[in-house]
Amino acid sequence: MKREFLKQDWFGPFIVTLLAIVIVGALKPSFLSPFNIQILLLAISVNALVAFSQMVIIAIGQMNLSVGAIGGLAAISFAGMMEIWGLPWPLAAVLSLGIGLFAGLTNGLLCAYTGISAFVITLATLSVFKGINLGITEAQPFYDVPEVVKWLGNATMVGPIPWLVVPFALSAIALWYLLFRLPLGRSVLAVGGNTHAAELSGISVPWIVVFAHSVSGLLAALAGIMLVARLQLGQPSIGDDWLILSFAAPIIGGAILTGGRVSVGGTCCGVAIVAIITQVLVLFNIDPFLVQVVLGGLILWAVSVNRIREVREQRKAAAGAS
Amino acid sequence: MSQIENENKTGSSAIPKQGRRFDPIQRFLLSNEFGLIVLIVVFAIIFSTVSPMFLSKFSLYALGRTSAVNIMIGFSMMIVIVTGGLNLAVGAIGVCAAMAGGWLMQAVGLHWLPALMGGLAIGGLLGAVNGVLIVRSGLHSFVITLATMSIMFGVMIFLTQAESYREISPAFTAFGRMKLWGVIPPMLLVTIGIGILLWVLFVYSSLGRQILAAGASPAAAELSGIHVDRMIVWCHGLSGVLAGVAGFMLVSRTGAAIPSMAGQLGQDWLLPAFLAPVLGGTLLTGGRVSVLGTLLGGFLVTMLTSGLLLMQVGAFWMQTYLGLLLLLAVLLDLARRSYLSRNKLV
Amino acid sequence: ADSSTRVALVPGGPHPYFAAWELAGKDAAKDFGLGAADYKVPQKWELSLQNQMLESLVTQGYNAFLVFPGDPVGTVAIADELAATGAPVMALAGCLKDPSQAVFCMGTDTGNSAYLGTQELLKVLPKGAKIAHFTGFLVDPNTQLRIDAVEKAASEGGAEVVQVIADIDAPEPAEEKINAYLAAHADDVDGIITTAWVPAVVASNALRKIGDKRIKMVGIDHDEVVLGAIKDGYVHGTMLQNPYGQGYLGSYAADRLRSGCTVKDDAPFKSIALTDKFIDSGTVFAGADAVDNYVSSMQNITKEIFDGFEDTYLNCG
Amino acid sequence: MSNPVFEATDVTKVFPGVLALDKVGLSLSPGSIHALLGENGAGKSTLIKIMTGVHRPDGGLMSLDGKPFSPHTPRDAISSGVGVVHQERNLIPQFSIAENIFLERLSTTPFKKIDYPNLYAEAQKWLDLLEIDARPETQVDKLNVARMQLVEIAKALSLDTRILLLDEPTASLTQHETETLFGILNRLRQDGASLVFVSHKLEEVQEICDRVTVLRDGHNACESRSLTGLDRQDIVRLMIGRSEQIPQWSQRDNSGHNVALDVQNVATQDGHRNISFQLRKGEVLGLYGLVGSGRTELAKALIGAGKVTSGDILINGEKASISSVADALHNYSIGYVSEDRKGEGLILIHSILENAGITVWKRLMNAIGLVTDGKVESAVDPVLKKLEVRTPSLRQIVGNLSGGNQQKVSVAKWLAANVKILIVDEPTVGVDIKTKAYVHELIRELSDAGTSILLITSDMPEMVTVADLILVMDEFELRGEIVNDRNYDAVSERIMHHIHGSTEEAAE
Ligand SMILES: Nc1ncnc2c1ncn2[C@@H]1O[C@H](COP(=O)(O)OP(=O)(O)OP(=O)(O)O)[C@@H](O)[C@H]1O
Ligand SMILES: Nc1ncnc2c1ncn2[C@@H]1O[C@H](COP(=O)(O)OP(=O)(O)OP(=O)(O)O)[C@@H](O)[C@H]1O
Ligand SMILES: [Mg+2]
Ligand SMILES: [Mg+2]
Repeated sequence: MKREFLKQDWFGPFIVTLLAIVIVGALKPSFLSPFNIQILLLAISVNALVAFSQMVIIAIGQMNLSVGAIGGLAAISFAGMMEIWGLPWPLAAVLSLGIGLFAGLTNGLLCAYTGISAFVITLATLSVFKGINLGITEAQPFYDVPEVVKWLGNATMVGPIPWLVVPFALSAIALWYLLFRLPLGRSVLAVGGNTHAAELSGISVPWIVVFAHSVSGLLAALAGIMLVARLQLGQPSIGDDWLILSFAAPIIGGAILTGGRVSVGGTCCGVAIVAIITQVLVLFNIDPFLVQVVLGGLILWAVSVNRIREVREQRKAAAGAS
Repeated sequence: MSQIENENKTGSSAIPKQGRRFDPIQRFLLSNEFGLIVLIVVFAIIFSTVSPMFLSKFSLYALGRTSAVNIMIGFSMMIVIVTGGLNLAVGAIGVCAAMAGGWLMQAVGLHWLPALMGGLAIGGLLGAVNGVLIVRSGLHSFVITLATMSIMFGVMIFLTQAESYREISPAFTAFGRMKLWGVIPPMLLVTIGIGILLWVLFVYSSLGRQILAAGASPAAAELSGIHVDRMIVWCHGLSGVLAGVAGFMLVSRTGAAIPSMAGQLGQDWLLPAFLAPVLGGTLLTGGRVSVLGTLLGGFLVTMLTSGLLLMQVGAFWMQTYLGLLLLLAVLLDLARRSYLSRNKLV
Repeated sequence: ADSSTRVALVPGGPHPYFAAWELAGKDAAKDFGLGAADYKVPQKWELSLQNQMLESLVTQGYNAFLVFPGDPVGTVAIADELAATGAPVMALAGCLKDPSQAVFCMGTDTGNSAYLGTQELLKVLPKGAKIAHFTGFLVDPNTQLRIDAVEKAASEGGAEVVQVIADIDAPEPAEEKINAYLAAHADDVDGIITTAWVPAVVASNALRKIGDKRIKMVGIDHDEVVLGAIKDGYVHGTMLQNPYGQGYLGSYAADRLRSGCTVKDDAPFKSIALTDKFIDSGTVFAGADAVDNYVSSMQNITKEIFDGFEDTYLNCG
Repeated sequence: MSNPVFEATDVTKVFPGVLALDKVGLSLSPGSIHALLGENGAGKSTLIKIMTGVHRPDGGLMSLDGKPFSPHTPRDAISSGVGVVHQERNLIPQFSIAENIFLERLSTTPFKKIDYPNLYAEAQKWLDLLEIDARPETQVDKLNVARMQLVEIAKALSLDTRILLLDEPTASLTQHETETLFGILNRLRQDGASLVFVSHKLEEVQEICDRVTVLRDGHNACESRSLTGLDRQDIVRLMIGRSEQIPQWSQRDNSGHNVALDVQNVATQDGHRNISFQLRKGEVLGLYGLVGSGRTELAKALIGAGKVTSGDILINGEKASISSVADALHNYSIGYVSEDRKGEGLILIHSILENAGITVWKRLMNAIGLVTDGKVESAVDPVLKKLEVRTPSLRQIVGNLSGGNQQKVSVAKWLAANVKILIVDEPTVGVDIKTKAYVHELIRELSDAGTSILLITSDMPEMVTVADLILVMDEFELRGEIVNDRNYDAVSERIMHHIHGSTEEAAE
C-alpha cells in the first residue's frame, strides 16, 4: 500500500514542493506570513489554470501553442464587454468563457479533421487570436473593470485564502475527476497513450481531440478572466508569456510530452514550485543580473531531486524482483 | 485434390503482383517539399500582383537576408528535433556565441575569423553541455534546455552587464550588407551552403544515418550497435554551432553583438526555430528529416510576413491575417495531396 | 510643406505608450500638408520584426522614418540603411547609441528621467530612506542607464537602493514579483521608484491594495491606473513623457529636412549617455496637483519646442 | 448447412505500389472456426483490417447477416458485433490491464463514473479464464510480450461478439497458454460464434479449425472450404504452391572446435546466478525455457545492453568487457536479433534499406564518413534476396511490411553484419513456414561457415530441428544441458523434465 503511494506521479514534485517550503521558510520566516501565502496562492491559482490548459493537450500527445493567445483574447473580451457594452460581469465572464471554448473548438476541429499537426494549427491560430486581440485593443488596456471584479481578484475568503482559489480548486477537482474517474477522460488519456490502439478500440479519436482542445480553450479563458480580476485591468499583453510556464509546470509535475500520462496533483506542485522559485528570487534579493542563472539552477534542482527519487525507486524495484 | 493441383499452377512466382509503382518524380510530386514550392510560387504571384513592389530588387534582397537567418535558426532546431528532442536554448546559445565573438573582436582584439571560430566553439560547447545533461540525467530535453536557456542567458547578461560589442571588424559587417548582383545577400548563400552540408550529412554519411536511427527508435538503434547517447550529444553540439552561425549572421547584419538580438532569454527565435522544420516535414517525434523542407518552410513563412507587410493590411490586424494565411497554406497543401491521391494521379 | 513626404512612425512593438503617435502623425500631416504620416506598428517586440517592417516601408515608398529603436545599438544598422536611401531618420522616444546616421534623437533622456524621478521621491522621504527600484528588461541598455541613475540620485540624496527588480515588463511576472516583494519587505522600504510602464501600473495597484500610504512611490508614464493612484494619494507622482509631441515635432522636422533644410552644425543638442544629438521632448514630474492638466502642460512644451524649432536646429536656405 | 453470417466477395485493396488483395472472397458460418492462411504478405491482416473498418476496400462487397456491411471505423465494426485481435499489439501502455480490457465500453458511456472495484473484479474473471498471472490493476507496459498478447485476447473475448477475428493470437504464446486459449475458443464455437483464426503454426490450425481460406499473393488460393480431407501437405501446397521439405539435418559434433564464447559464473543485475556455458565455433547452441525464464535478459547482458555484475566472459579465450552493443558489434563481433521486432528490432518509420544497413554503415563508410545508398544496397541486397523479403522496393517503409517480412528484415541486418557470434532470440515469431525453413537453413549455413550461434526459442520443434546442443533455463538459472539427437519426443521430454524437475524441487 505504502509503495503504491510512493509510485504516484505527483509524489516526487510534492516532496520537492515541501522541501522548498521548508527550506525557504526556515531561511526567511516572512515567506510563511499570511500575506505572503495569499500572494503565493493568487499566483498559483491563475498559473495552475494556464498549466491545466496545456496539460489537457499534453494528455492527448499534442501541443497547444495558442493557450496564451486564447487567454489574452478572453481577458480583453471580458474587460472590453464590461467597459464598452456595459455588460454585467457574470454575463461578460460567461461570454468570454464562450469565446475561449469556441477558440479551443476551432483548434480541435482543425486538428481532428485536417490531420495537420496540432503544432502547426495552434501556431497559426495563435497568430489569429493574438491579432484579433491587438486589432480590438490597438494595444490599449481596458481600464473600467467593475469594483466587484477587482474585489474578487484580491479579497480573501478565510484567513489568507483568496477567492481566486475557488475556480482553481474547482477546476482541479473537476479535471482530476474527468481524467481519472470518467470514461471520457480516460479516453482522452487513451488517445494520448496510443492513438492507433484507441481508435481500434472504437474510441472516436477526432471527437476526443475536439473535446480536449475545447476544454483547453475554456481553461485558458478562465485563467485570462482571473488575471483581469487580479491585475484590475484588461491588458492586451495578458498571455504573451504563458507558453513556457504552461509546459514547464505539467512536465515538472510528471507529465510525458508524448501523451497519455499527466498528473493534476503533480501539475499543481509544478506550478507551486515555479511560484516559490519566483518568490525566492525576490525574497533573497538576488542581483538582477544573476536572477536568470538562479532561476535556471533552481529548475534543474527541482527536476533532478524528483529524478533521483525515481531512479532510486527503479533500483529498489529491480533489487526486489531478483 | 484436383482443385489443389489447379491452384498449384497459378502464380507460384516469389515476387508478388504489384499495383502502381512509385517512380521518383511521382514521389517528389507528393512530397512536402514540392507542396512548399507550389505554395511559395502561388503566394509570390499573389503578392506581386497586389503589390508590384514585392519583386523590386530591394524587397527581394531584404527577403533573402531575413530568411537566411530564419532558416539557419530552423536548421539549428531541426537537428535536435531529429533526435526526438527539442532545444529551447537555441536563442540563448546563439546570443552567447555571438556575444563571445563580439568580445573576442572588441576586448581581445582578435581578427574576425578566429573570433568567429571561437564564438562557434562556444556555441558548440554550450550545445554539447545540454546534450550531456540530457543523456546523463535521463530527463526530457524540454526541461533541461528550459533551465539551461535561463542559466546560459543569465551568465551572458551577468558577464557582459548587458553591454553590446560594437567594434566588429568592418570586413565582417560589410558581409551583412553586401549585395551580389544587386539582389543576392551572401548570407543566403551561407545558409544554402550549410543546408547542402546538412543534406549530405543526413543522406550520405554514416553519422547522419546513425542520428536518424537513434531519433526514430532509441531502443532499436542501441541494440543495433549505435551509441544513442553519443548521437544526442553530437546533435545538441551541432545545434549549438548552427545557432552560433545564426547569431553571427545577425552580428554581421547589425554591426554589433547585442544581448537583445534574440529577445529576452533568446525566446524570439523559438517561433522560426520550430516553424521552419515542422512546416518542412521534419517529424517532431524524431527520426525523419527534410533539410530542403526546412529551407523552404523558413522561406515561406518569411515571405508571408513580408508580403503581408507590403500589402499594408490593417495595422493591428496583421497577425490575424498572417495566421489565416498560414492556415490557408497548410490547408491548400492538404487539398493538393488529397486531390492527387483521390484521383490516383500519383 | 511637401506632399511627397511620406513619414512612417514606427514604435518597437505594440504598446499603449505610443498610441499618441498615431494622432500626432495625422495632425502633423494635416497641419503641414504631408503626403502621409502613418503610424506603423510591428506586431511583436522583436528586433527582427521591426527591421523587416522598416525594410518593407522603404519598399512601400516611405521616405522619412521616425523610429523607436528596438535596441539602441541593434537598430543602428537598419537606421543607417534607411538613411542610405536618402530618407531622414530620427530616433523617437528613445535614442540610438552614437555613432549612427540618425539626424537626431528626440525623446526622453531615460537616465535623466529616472534620476529626476528619484530626486522627486527623495524629497518626500526622510534622510537615509530605503528605496526599491522596479524596472524593465535587462537586455535593454536603457535599463542599465536607469539602474545607474537611480543609484546615483539615491547616493547623492543619502538614500539607499535596497533592491532592484528587473525583467518585469509583462503583467503576470510583474504582479507576482512586486506583490511578493511587498509581502515580505513592505516594512523595510520607504519608497519605490518604477522606471518602466508595466511595473508602474502593477506597483500602483499593489500599493492601493495593501492600502499603504506610508510607502511613497514615483512612477513613470501616463497610464490611467498610475494617474488614478496619484489622485487618490497612493502614489506620489509620475515622470511624464511627451509622446504626442515627439510624433508631431518629428513629422514636422522630417518634412523640413526633406524640403532642403539641413541640421545646423552648431545646433544646441544636448548630450546624454547614448548620444550627443539629443532633443528633449519634455519630461515633467506630475504630482497629485498636476495630473489633471498634464495634457495641457505637455501641449505647452510641444508648442514651445515647435515655435523655436526651425531657428534653433535647422538651416533652411 | 446454415447461411453464412458474414460474406465477402471480390474484396480488393491497393496500397501504393502493392496490390494487397485481389478480388478475395470469404464466408463465415455460425459455430465454426475458420482458418485464414497464407504466406507472409499474402494479405491476411489486410483482409481482417478491412472487415473491421481500419482500411476501406477499393472494391468488392461485404455483407453481415445478408445485409450490406461497410464499416467506416473500428467503432462501426465493434457495434455490428465484429471483434478482433490485431496482429500488432494495440494496448494503451500507461493504462491498467483492466482498463485496457474494457476500453471499448469506456467510450460508450462517457459521463458515467468508472466503478473501479467492479472493473477490476470483472477483469479478474478474464485473467483467471485465460490463466494470466497478473493483477488487473497492473499497468500493461510492465508486462512481458506473452502477457500483453493474452490481455489483448481477453480484451477481444470480453466484447462477446458473434464474429471474432484473431490475427496470429498465438505467435508469442507457449503451448500451455495456447491450449487454454483453444479451450475457450472451442466453447465459443459451441455457443454458435464464428471465428477466424490466423496462424503460421499448422499444427494449431489442424487442431482447432474446421474450415479454411488460403490467400496467395493477395488472391484466393482456396475459399472457405472444409478442412476435413486436407492434410498438412495439402495446406502447404495451397499456401506456397509446392510441398514442404522438412530438412533432416545430421547430428554434428563440435566438441573439437575452439570455444568462441565462454561464460563463466556470470551473474547479472536482472538476477541471473551462476551462469556458465561454452559456445563453440560453428555450433548452434539452443537456449530453451518457459516464457519469463530470463533468456532474453541473459542475451542482453552478454551483448552489453544489460549489466553483468560478476563472473567472466571470454571471447576466443580472451577476457572481454563489453560496455555497449556497439562495443559488442565492432570489437567483439557479436550480434543480437531481438525478439521484439517492433520495439527493439526495427525502426518502423525507416525504409528497409536503412534498417538492414544499420549494422554495416560504419564498415562501409569512406575516409570522411560518407556512405552511399548504392554501397549499402549492394551489401544488404543479397541477404534480403536470400530471405525473400517481399517488397516493391528497398525504399519501402518497414512499418508497411507484413509481419513476417518485418521479421526477415530484422534478421537480415545481422546477417549483413557478418558477425562471428550471433544471438538469435525467437527468430521465427510470425514467420510463415517457407521462410521459417529458410531461416533454419540460414542458421545452419552460417554455423557451417564458422559462425557461432546462440538460439533462443520457445518453439520446441524449431529447437529440435536446429540446435546442436540445448541449454535449459528456468528462473534465471541454467538447469541442464542436453545433446540434441533430433529425436523430438525424447529431447522434448528431457527438456521438460529439467524444467519441471526443478520446479518440483523448488516447491518442496
Ligand atoms: N499500410 C500499408 N501501406 C502499404 N503497404 C501495405 C500496408 N499494409 C500492408 N501492406 C502490404 O500489403 C501486403 C499484405 O500485407 P498483410 O499485412 O495483409 O500480410 P499478412 O498476410 O498479414 O502477412 P503476415 O503473415 O506476415 O502477417 C504486404 O505486401 C504489405 O507490404
Ligand atoms: N511474474 C512476473 N511479474 C513481473 N515480471 C516478471 C514476472 N516474471 C518475469 N518477469 C519479468 O519478465 C522478464 C522476463 O521475461 P521474458 O519473457 O522477456 O523472459 P525470456 O526468458 O526471455 O522469455 P521469452 O524469451 O520466452 O519471452 C524479466 O524482466 C522478469 O523480471
Ligand atoms: Mg499479418
Ligand atoms: Mg525473451
